[in-house]
Amino acid sequence: MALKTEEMILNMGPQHPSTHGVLRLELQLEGEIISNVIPHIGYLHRCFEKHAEAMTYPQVIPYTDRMDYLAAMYNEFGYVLAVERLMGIEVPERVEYIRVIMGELQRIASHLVALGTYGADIGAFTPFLYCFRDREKILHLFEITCGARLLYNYIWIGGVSQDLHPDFIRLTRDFIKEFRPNIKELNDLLSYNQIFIDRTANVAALSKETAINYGITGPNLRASGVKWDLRKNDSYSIYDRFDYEIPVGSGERGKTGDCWDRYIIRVREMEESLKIIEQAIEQIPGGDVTSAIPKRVKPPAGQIYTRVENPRGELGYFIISDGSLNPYRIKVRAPSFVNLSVMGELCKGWMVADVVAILGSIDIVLGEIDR
Amino acid sequence: MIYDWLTEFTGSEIIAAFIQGWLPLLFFILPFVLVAVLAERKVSAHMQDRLGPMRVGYHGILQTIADLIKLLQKEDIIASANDKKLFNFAPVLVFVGSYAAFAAIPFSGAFIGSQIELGLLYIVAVTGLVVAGILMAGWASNNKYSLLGAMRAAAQIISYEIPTLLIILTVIMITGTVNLYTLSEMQTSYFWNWMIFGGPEFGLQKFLLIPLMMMGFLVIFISMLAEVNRTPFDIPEAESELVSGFHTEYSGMKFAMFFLAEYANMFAVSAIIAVLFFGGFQSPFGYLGNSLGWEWLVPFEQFFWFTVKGLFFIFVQMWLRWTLPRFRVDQLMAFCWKYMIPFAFVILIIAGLITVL
Amino acid sequence: MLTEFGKVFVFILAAVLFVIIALVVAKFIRPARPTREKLTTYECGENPEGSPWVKFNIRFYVVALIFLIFDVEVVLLIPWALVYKNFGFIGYLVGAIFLILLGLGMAYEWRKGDLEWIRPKIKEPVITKSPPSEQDKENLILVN
Amino acid sequence: MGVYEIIFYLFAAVTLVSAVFVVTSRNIVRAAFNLLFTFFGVAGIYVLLGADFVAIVQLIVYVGGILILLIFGVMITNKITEVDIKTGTIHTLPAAIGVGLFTGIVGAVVLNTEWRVVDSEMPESTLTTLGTMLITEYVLIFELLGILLLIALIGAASMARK
Amino acid sequence: MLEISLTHFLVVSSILFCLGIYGVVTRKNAVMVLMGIELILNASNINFIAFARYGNFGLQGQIVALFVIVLAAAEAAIALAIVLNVYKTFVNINVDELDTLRD
Amino acid sequence: MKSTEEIFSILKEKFPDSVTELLADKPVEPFIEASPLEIDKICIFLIENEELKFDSLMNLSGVDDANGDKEEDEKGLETIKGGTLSVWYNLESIELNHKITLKVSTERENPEVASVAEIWRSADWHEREAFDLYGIKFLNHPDLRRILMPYDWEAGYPLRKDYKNPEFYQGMKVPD
Amino acid sequence: MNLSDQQFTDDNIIITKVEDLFNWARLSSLWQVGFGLACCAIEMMATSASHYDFDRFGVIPRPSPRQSDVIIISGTVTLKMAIRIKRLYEQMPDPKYVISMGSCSNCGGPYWEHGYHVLNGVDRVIPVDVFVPGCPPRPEALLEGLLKLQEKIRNESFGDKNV
Amino acid sequence: MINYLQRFWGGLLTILIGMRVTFKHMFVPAVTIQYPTVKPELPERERNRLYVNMDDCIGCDQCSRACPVSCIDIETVKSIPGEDLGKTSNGKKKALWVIKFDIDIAKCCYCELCVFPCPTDCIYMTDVYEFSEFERSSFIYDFVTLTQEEIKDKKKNFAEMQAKKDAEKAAAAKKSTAGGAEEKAAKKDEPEIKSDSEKEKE
Ligand code: SF4
Ligand code: SF4
Ligand code: SF4
Repeated sequence: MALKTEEMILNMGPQHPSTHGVLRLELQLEGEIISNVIPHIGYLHRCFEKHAEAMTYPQVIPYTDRMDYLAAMYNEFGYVLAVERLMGIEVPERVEYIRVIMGELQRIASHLVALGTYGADIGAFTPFLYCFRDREKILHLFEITCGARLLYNYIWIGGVSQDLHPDFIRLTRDFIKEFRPNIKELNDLLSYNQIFIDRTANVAALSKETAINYGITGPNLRASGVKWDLRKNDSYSIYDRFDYEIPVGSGERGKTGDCWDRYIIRVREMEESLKIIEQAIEQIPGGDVTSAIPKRVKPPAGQIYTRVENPRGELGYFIISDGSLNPYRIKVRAPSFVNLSVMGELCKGWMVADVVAILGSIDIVLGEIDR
Repeated sequence: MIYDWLTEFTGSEIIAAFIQGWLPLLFFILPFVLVAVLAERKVSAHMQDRLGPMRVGYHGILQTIADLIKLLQKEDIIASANDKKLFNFAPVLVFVGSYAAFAAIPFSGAFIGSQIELGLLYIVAVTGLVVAGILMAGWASNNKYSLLGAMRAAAQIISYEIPTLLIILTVIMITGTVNLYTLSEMQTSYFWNWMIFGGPEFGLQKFLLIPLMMMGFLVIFISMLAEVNRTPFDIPEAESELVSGFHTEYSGMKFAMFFLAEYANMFAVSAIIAVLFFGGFQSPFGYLGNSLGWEWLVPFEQFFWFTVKGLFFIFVQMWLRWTLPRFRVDQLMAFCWKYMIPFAFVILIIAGLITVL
Repeated sequence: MLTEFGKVFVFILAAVLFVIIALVVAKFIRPARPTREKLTTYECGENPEGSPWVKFNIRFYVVALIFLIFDVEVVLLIPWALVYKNFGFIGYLVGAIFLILLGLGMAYEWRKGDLEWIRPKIKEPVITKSPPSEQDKENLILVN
Repeated sequence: MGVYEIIFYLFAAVTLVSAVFVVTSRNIVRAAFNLLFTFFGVAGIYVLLGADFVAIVQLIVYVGGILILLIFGVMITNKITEVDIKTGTIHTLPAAIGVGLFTGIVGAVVLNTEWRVVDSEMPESTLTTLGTMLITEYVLIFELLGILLLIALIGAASMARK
Repeated sequence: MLEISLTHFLVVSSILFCLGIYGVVTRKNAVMVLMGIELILNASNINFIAFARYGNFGLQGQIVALFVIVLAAAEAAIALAIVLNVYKTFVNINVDELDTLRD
Repeated sequence: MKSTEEIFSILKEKFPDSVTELLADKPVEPFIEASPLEIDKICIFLIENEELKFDSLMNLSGVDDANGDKEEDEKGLETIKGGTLSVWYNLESIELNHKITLKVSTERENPEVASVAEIWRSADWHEREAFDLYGIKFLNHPDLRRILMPYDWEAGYPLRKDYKNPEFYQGMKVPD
Repeated sequence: MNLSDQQFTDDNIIITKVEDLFNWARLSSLWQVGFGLACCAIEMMATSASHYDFDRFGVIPRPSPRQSDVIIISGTVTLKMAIRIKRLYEQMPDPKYVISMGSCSNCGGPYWEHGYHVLNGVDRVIPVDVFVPGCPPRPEALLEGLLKLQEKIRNESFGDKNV
Repeated sequence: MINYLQRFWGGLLTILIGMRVTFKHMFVPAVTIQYPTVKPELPERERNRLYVNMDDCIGCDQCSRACPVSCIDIETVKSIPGEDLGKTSNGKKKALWVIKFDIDIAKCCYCELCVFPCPTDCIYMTDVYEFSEFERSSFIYDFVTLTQEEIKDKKKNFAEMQAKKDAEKAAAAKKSTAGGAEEKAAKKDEPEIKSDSEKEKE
């Protein structure tokens, strides 16, 4: 037999109800205690970077969608920002606003999935469905705008593909109105449930230093008590025009940076995003959205690293252009890719059940990890 | 008594007993499970703003039947690494263990499988079979998830058996009987005679007992939940960790057996709770039959009330399941040893004191 | 005359029969097409790695130990529970002492932490910033 | 040959056959699960002897408790690397012979003794009588058992701990 | 010998008893030895109850059997605890290899 | 808050020989060239120096410069001889909030770069990826295995410009 | 020999009735392997969520393939994953069905051209019953695919590959 | 001791709150769309199966060049001078016979990139999403309206024209034969082509 030692190796995934896709975790157990976790990734390696080298700049956008398919809008956002900076394009006001609105809606949608699946991992299935119910409304907003539910190819270099749908503003207002109470409901049902807190609070607390050294970003970093959000600290687009809070983990229910913090940060971020959207749809100016779209996208030779605060953290595009129509090299700094790498450290000394909780709280998207 | 009637009818006790043995199986358990599974799906669906099965028959009433027939046709896989004998035997053991409990459950004044004197203890005893069966299944599957799940299930069931036993002991002390039939007979006529309201005989004692009984009910209900592995105690089948616990490797009809056993268990525990605290088959307020003078009606009413009570507790179980997250295994154990057992203990001591004063 | 236990026995027989019939019927209907792959143990689509033997948490075992003792005590109390009333307070005392002993054991276990789940200390990940020494390339060759 | 006899022989058979498996089977876990049937059969025999409470206790304690404990013991102390755990047996043959002889002797004695059989009728409800006896004549043993169990509990737990 | 008499029970119990002894002496594995002991105890219990039933001892036989069961439980608990202990120290529990226990 | 020029000057006088040049003339972003085998020492300095404190590595990406001499075989697939592969580091100081970009180049035939995985854990997987896709060996890396491609992938490093796909992988047709 | 593996040449009325019953049972309780691959998996989740509610068709996700009837390949099948998928499929008990959801599992989808690590179509490793187009397919599209599969099952008869 | 009990009751309380929420939802009407019976009407910008209106297609190949997946496969032959292929709806002059216009809808990723560059807006996305198939091959959609004979014919014409490009006067003879060919083809053909060929006879 392969294993005569006292350790047991337990496979989680690639097919596993709660590995959020095709991640494979190799757990080394002693009793039910984890002595080591080895993530095996690449089951969804779709060769994005190779494709990017074979495409023209606009054609890459559909592929960026497919990396983090839960936050497609934001991937496009980041990519087009990079290319625009490379080419020095100024986009119209309206476009900026549209992008921000879309981005924040996407953030809410993505967090909803994260929270829902997290609930399902912990064993509460109902919140999962409530979250998806609310998410459907956001998807509808996207759908009326660009016709797709999940992968939009909406934000283009220098603009957006089409202007907002006439009803968009009204529907968004309605959505915000009916979504606020649902957040409270979610809290009643899940966030403050004693069992849920027992399961998540104090579990796998991630210290500031470790987080930074591992390059953790986004909600996970903030949960560890670092007030670091690119929308404020390295502001891009027009985020500096809105006022909103950056929720930071404070260890209300346990240690700072434990699973519960990571969870609740997302809940609060949704509220903040709602604020941003509200302000944006108040201020949004008129104007043409496709005027700045260049006929031929042909940036000068050079390299650039541009990053945005995607729902999962810092999404960076490192683009090298050789002055031709195709990018010479695109390297994506995927937040989940980096966040997942801390998994091994976090899980040590916890139990199988906790692995699920920890993984869910890190909130990964495999499409983005494997690209 | 159906039994006597059957005896005259068939002329032989054995045959009568056999028929009686099959009665609850065919005319209660199977239909009940079919309904309960559907109900579970419907209840969960409506709690989640869904509809649940809709297309198989009117509002999906035939869904579970379809499931059953489908399971009949599913290939039955015995992985080459399995211990075939035990693997095949485990479902039998589990089902028998959970079904045998029904022998002592008084469905109504007229129908009770066997008025065995030690009914309560007997039911506790046969659950031991289930534990053994689960361990067997888990071990025979030769699969990590199954084995872990089985160990968890066994540990969980046995530890929660203690509070259950203690509370049962309390009830025994107060009522002075272990016979489920007499137990239900005692709490007759009106609902304030139910144990939850301090039992039949009046006086100071009754009112002292009420809070204890409430507490006791809470404890035993939680423990029973744990014994049938329902959320929040469904760690053995925690599908987000151990794929589906000790029946991961089972397919087709054998899996169906586990399924049947689970739901049979659900009803069994609900029935026990109903008998212990809610007057078993007694109606909360007099009988139509008596008031109308139709004696024959009474047993049916009793049966009706019994089923209603059972179903109510099953509904509560479902309700909990679709509301709550799941404990972690160590928290589960801690909960048992640090909350349930001490509580049961205190209840037991105080109740004894009250009864002798 | 069939005793009550006789009926119980019959019940159990009925259950066994039912299961067997069900399984046999299924056997006549269901297909049987085993293949080598199909008969491998399921492990999330991976090849089963290592043995299914689990070095179980010793907790399970201790739980079972404690349970056994408690079980016996409760069982032993049942006859007492039925009749102690007839002996008034004395009768109660007999059982109460017994129970107190039980409680003592329980309290002892609690104090000793036998009811806790063993959990090794969670070590915070440590970050070394020591300059990596120049190292030979052999193991790098192994890597590729 | 009435029902009573049939059932008796049935239980006896179950008990003995499974017992044989227990002591001969080379696979510990199988042995443990066979023990289940032995206990069950013995419980049946108790019932036939009209000791219903003891039978129930047998089920609760042996099947529900000791058996589980044994299985846990097996699972913890054996590396289940393949489905059947082989367990070595020592000097089987002499043991077999010796035990066989012993069985013969005991059997002969049992069969040839003239047992003075008085068919004492069982009291109506064994349980209450047992309870009464526990509280009256056996009260001391009762409490002693309590202490013994307490010691066993503490001892076992502390031993498992270190 | 259709009529079930005391003898039948005694025969059964004696066979069970001997099987127990056989198990005890032949098994290497401590847990298996324990199983043998359980068999023996069961056999003795059958005797107690049988005698109580056929001799006029009222219920004393049963109560003794009850005590025996209790003792058996205690014994099993302790024994298995020891087994576990031994296992932890020697990582095998074959009784014939545990001479090291002495020194 | 320091500009790349200042940082460069600091580095230059600390590591006169291993930090080669600062390219600010290229459009968009200036970056600093360093020598591949010294990069770990430079990084230690960068993270520990009080006024730099580059506590986080945002990104690390390998690049195939494809600047060797190419030769077409029949079927028009080209193989590249000579030239360099390079690795880019994007560093940032969350505390002082400034960034730089480092670049190291190593020759294509035997690409070796000193690993920084011990300094920033985030580099660990990035380096594994660079190794997986470009075959850049990071000296002294904790475990340098393939990360995205299967562990038993024989057919070389996919993101190199002259990568040729194998015909089959475990009996499955590989698209080309 | 068992019913499902038998070939019935003469169309005996009882046999056909039984067939219909069994087909009905199979098609109306298709349990699905709880298993998602990529973007399409999200749409699959959306399909089982409240708005579209797979449960209406009797489809519930089972964590273990041993108890499931249909596997929905929802997303890009990479070479690394293909092996696992094959094993999973093998471990399902007959009768079993496969729905290929989305361009990727149909033929490699957007990645068919330069994807050096993408399997062009899952039907190269396991037999697919229904192809659902779309990238990702709308939940309705998936449901429609399911209905098509049900149609297919309805017309099966004993002795077929699947029954 | 106090917070021991507090924890218990606190837990119980939160559980009850949760139960209240779920219980309320039992009486909230379900949001489910009962798909096969009820079909939601999709927004007008819906992006699903592509459709090409061949009357307007001028075979400029823009779309297939824009497609990142290159799932559009277009082949065209030049029409010989004098052949009138009619105009597109927005008044563009057609100059090419589109003899092959396949879209492998199985590969398409519905990104809509092919729609915008089209000069005549003849390729667009419809809201048809129900077209799952049992066979993969049936996902290749062929939009060409010409028949095989015609395609061969056009090829031939074009080849001949190439061959005799230098000899200008020969072209007239070719044209008449081409007209004849058109006539032959026209017998079994869609109306618009027929109208083309008829126009030619005058
Ligand atoms: S078909 Fe499209 S949506 Fe589905 S997995 Fe492939 S790329 Fe993602
Ligand atoms: S929609 Fe996108 S993928 Fe589909 S044909 Fe048009 S361009 Fe190509
Ligand atoms: S772009 Fe429009 S006109 Fe040009 S070939 Fe495509 S469909 Fe035809």
